[in-house]
Formats: sequence, C-alpha cells, structure tokens
Amino acid sequence: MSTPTTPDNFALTAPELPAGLPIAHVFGQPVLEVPQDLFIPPDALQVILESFEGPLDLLLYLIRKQNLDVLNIPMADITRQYMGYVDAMRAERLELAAEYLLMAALLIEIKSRLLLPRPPLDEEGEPDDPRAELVRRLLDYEQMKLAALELDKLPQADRDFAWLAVLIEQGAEARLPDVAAVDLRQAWLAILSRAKHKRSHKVEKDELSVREQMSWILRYLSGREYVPFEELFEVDKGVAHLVVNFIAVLELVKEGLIKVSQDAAYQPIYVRIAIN
Amino acid sequence: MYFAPVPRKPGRAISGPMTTITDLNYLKIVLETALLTATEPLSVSQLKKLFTEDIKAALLNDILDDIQADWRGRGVELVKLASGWRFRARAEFTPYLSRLNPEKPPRYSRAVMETLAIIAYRQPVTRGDIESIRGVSVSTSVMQTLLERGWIEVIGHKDVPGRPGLYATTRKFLDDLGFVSLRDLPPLADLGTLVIPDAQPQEIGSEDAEDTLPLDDEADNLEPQAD
Amino acid sequence: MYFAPVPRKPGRAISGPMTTITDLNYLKIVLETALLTATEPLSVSQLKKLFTEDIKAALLNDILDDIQADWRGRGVELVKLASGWRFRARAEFTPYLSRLNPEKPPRYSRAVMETLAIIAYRQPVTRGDIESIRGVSVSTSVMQTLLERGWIEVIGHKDVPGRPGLYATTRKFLDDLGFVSLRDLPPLADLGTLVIPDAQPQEIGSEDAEDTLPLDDEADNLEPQAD
Repeated sequence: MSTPTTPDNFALTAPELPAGLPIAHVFGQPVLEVPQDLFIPPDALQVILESFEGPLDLLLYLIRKQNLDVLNIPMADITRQYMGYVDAMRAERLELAAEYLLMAALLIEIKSRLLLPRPPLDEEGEPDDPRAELVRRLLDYEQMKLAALELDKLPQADRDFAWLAVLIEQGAEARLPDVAAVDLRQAWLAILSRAKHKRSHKVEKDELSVREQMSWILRYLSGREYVPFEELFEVDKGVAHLVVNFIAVLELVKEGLIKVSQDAAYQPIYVRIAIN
Repeated sequence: MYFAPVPRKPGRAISGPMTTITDLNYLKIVLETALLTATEPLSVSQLKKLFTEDIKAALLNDILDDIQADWRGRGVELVKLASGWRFRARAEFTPYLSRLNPEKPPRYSRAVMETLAIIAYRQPVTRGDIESIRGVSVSTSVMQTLLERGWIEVIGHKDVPGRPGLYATTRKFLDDLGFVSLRDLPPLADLGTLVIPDAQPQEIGSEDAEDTLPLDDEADNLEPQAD
Repeated sequence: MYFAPVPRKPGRAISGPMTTITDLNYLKIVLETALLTATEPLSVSQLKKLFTEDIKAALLNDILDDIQADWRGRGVELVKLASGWRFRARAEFTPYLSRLNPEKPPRYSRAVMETLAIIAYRQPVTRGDIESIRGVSVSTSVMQTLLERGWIEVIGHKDVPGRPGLYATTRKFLDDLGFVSLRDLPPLADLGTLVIPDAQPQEIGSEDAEDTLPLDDEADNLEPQAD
C-alpha cells in the first residue's frame, strides 16, 4: 500500500506529544484520539489543528507515528475533505486553515506531477523528484522541533532553579519598585501557566471596560444611601458607554454587590450598595 | 538526595534521639538554600512547609542557630528579624559592594505582581477571588504592599459571609503606570497560546488549599483600609 | 576552605609578592559576598572593581575556582555563565523551594520554544525565516514574549525589501539556561531521511489510481473557494 519504509527511516524517536497529556480539550473534555490519517472530522478540525504547530507538524506526526505515506494519499478524498474544512473555517479561523490548505495544495501538486510521465534528469543526473523539497522542509522543521524539546528540558532560571540575591541593606533611601505594563502581562502568563486545563481566564478588551465601570459604580455608590438609577448614566458619553455601564450594573447585581429596587411599577428605580 | 523516613540510629542528634547526622545535614542544607534564595524573611512556620515531614519548630530553631554559627566571620550573616530569618550582607562590606552595584531598582515579588495583575484585570475582586485565580494563597503582606503603594483600594464589600472587601485599582495606579484608563492595559487575548498550563493538580496546589486564610479574618484585617 | 599556595609573609598588601593568607582570605570573603548579593552575573572585570587595589584576573579566577569548590555538596553552587559568575540553587532543591514559592515563570508553549530554538540555532534570522521553517505564521505575541523575557533581541536589519529585523539570542538567554556560549547548546539531531523518495513513481500511480481519477473535477471545485 505505502512506500516500503526501512528501519532507517525511524532511527529517531518519533516526535511525541507530551506524554500522557490529552492532545486537546474541547469544552473541558480531553481529546485523546489523534487522527489516524489526514481525514479529520470537520467538527474536530479546529481542535486537532490547534494541537499541532502547523501543517508540517501534522505531516510529521502522521509520517512518524502512523507510518502514513503522505505522498501517496488518495487525492480525491483528501481534496473533498479539505474543501469541507474551508467551509467550516470560513467563518472564523480562516488564517489557520489557510496554512493547511496550502499544504494540501502542495501535496496535490506533488502527486499530480508524479502521475505525469517521468521527468527528465536534471544537470547533475539526479531525478527531479517533486517530493525532495517537501522532505527537506519536513526534516528542517523536525530538527528544530526536537531542538525545542531539548531546550525545554534544560534547567531554566526561576522555573527550575533559583538565583541568589542576598539582601544588601542600603541606608535609608527606600526606592520603590518600578512596574511597567509588560510586567503585568508577564504576571498573567505565569498565572495562566499554573492554571489547570479546565480553567480559562479569557479576558476580553470589552469585558475589561465593563469591569472598569463596575469599579466606578461601586465607588460612586459608596458613602451614599439610595442613588437614583439614572444618576449612574452620563448621557453625554455616548451609546457605547451607556451600554457598557448598563452591563456593569447587571453584572454587579448578579454578583450581589449592589441592590436595585423599585417600590412599584413606574416608580423611580434606586440603586444601593448591597451592604454598607 | 532523599529526606524521608528518619532511620533509627544513634548519632549526633541535634534534637530528638532518633535523628541521624546525615539527615540533619540534609535538612540544614535545604534550610540554608531556602534562606539564601528567599526574597523575604522566612518565619519558622514557613520554613516548616519546605518539608512534607512534620519537623518540630524546636529542631528547626536549633538548626537555624547552627547555620548562623557557620556563617560567622563571613561576609553574609543569618539574622532573626521580627518577621523571620533572612541572610543579609554585613554592613562592613557595603563599601565594597557599593563600588559594584549601580543601584538596581528593587522589584516586587511574583506574588505581588500577580496579585496586582489580577486586581487590575478582574476588578472588583475579593481576596478569595484572587486566591482562586492564582491557585495559591495571598498573604496579608502582599495586599499591604499594594495598599501602601496606593495602587489598590477597597471599594466595597461583597454580600457573602464574612463580607470580604472588594479591591480595585486606583487612579494613582493608572498614573504611575502611564495609563489613561484601564483599557490601556496590555490586552490579554491569546496569551493562553504562549504557555502550557499545568496538566495535573500538583502536590503544591493541594497543600496551599489548607494555607488559605479564612475569609473572615482577612475582611477584618482590611476593614480599616477602606475609605 | 583554605586558599593555600601563597607565601607567608607579613604585610597588608592584597596583591604583590608579600600577600598573606589572611589577606587572601579576606579577598575571598569580599568576592563571595559580592557574588551572594549580586542580582546579575558578575564578570571578572566587574569583580575587579570591588577593590581599589589592582587585583590580577588570574588571581581572581583562582579564588573563584576555590569558592566554587567550597560550595560543592551544598544546596547552592557558583556557576560560570555567559556574562559572568553567579550563585544559584541546585535544581534538585527546587521541589523543596517551590513549596514556599509556588509562583514561577511560565512554562512556554511549543510555538514559543520552537521559535526560540530556531533563533538560537539559526541566528541571526528574520521572522520570515522562522515562519518558513515552522510552516506557519509566527504571532507577534510569541516574539514579544521572548523579547520581554530578555532572551532575544533585534541585532540588525536584513537588506531586503521591508528591512525585516534580524533576531539573535542574548547573553541573558545563555545565563538563564546555564551556558557560557552558544557552543554549549545541545547538538542538533542529525536527521537522516524521512521518506526515501520512491524510485518507481508508476507504482504509486497504479496503487491509488482509482482515487486519483476524478482529480480534474476536484481541481475545478477548488478554484472558486480557494481564497
């Protein structure tokens, strides 16, 4: 069925996904199955693709792990499959699909050239094999992929060992540490890294403005008794601001931080802090 | 390499009749290493956490005295402060050291930075929220550091048992970091693709659960800070 | 503990023929103290600045070797790195220390590590070079993460349209991974062949002839949807 492979082809340990780890999580459920060939169910496509670092990585995996001869894949099926992906991807992650489609196109091109009558020898007398370039790229990538794994195994400052910096007491002048925006970003990376798979702390830009408004409202209400609902809304700040502010009010009610009350229908609505 | 079950052998025990010198030496090495790498003073109860075994405070104190004696006559000394033990350079060597260090600005510990980041991005949050996001407990001194810097404040209390304080960042925080509004914070979208999350719950995580301070406690401590 | 091969003569000179063991011990204590308190690796030329006297580099190196030997078998080691000497805790003690400090820098994702590997082994490279090796686009946040960590930097621009930045690894990268130079990086795997290009293409053709028949149709379908 496929090109006979000699043991030499597998002299190197096949690149592994992290041992024992699910390759991906969909809605909190670990996905342990990896594709046996290039035929990935479209509904799992995004998950599968995201667990590989790109088409080269996927191809390498299939070659090393499944003994798949990617150069001999059935063209009609693979093409149909990939077109299905395009439709699935059109809505959102088109840029992700693009790289895989490019690879599919390359495979198809290689295959079609192989079907043609044998090309003439080049100047050096080597047969001009359309697969050579792809193989070179795969090997180049694999070398770097393995190098990355080796680098990651090395003890890394702070992650795997601590530096020493014994205190020097410097007179009276106590300088306060400087903090820059990037430090906050780095701090989040560390938090994310420690977070378990099941938790996700997706913070969108929009959500942030809601949270900013939540703080503003709480500050406004503190020290006041009942505040008329309208007082929380500054009409001249535009519709977007009003919407964000309203969502902030709802969020505060949901979190039990404020109470909104109305004595009867059409009566004024009052807002107060849940506890004072 | 291993510090585990203490073999029952006679030996030059520092305390306790069943401890051998080898184990005590290892214990001492671990303590010394922890103190040399710590950025804050470490109390005896913190030092206890280094070991999964239950080490008596009296034994730890003996070893600490021992380490202190070892360092006599050297450039660095182990000192006991109000908040715990720490290594520091002896004052007489600062003339040498000051020729070397062009005053590196101090840095906040990772605990402080992570707490600040959470308050900035998730405000208003309680200390419990911060702990659940960080997965580890937040010490009072971390909150104190940020409150004293004027970067966070209590803007209310959550209507749950214990009425924990709700923290938010202040105007001063924005000013000091050069922001006009919170929207200027670096976006967090797709940061998740840059790191590998912990796969399995760790021994560390479970240990910390018990260290988490009761919420009531915290709320009481922080009440006066609210304005 | 002792720095021996030195003539015993009275005198207070730190360098010169009349150096006493006492002075050398003092010199050693100052060096050790500087290294224990430093927040960055210290090069020999920086260490020279500790003293107003002119201390020969060879002597400093001897003393540094001596200090290194003193710390053998303890929790902390003195290591020589790309930008100088620095004390660090031995990795085997990390399990203990992490019980005190659960906050650690993140473990980077494969995208970040592969990008780092390409920069380390193929430097200087442009982002385009990285993308062509990985076969996918490299996000700005991946580059930003490595830049913020201080592990890579732009060392110039390639003289091609767009003048893309050329990335290389920094000394801090070497320091943080415990290397003196790039030559210490783990050697690259020597990959043989992946798939031996088949000598008989017609065999392939015949094998899945049935699959490939409708190729024209499929190709037509491809056109309108492909972009």
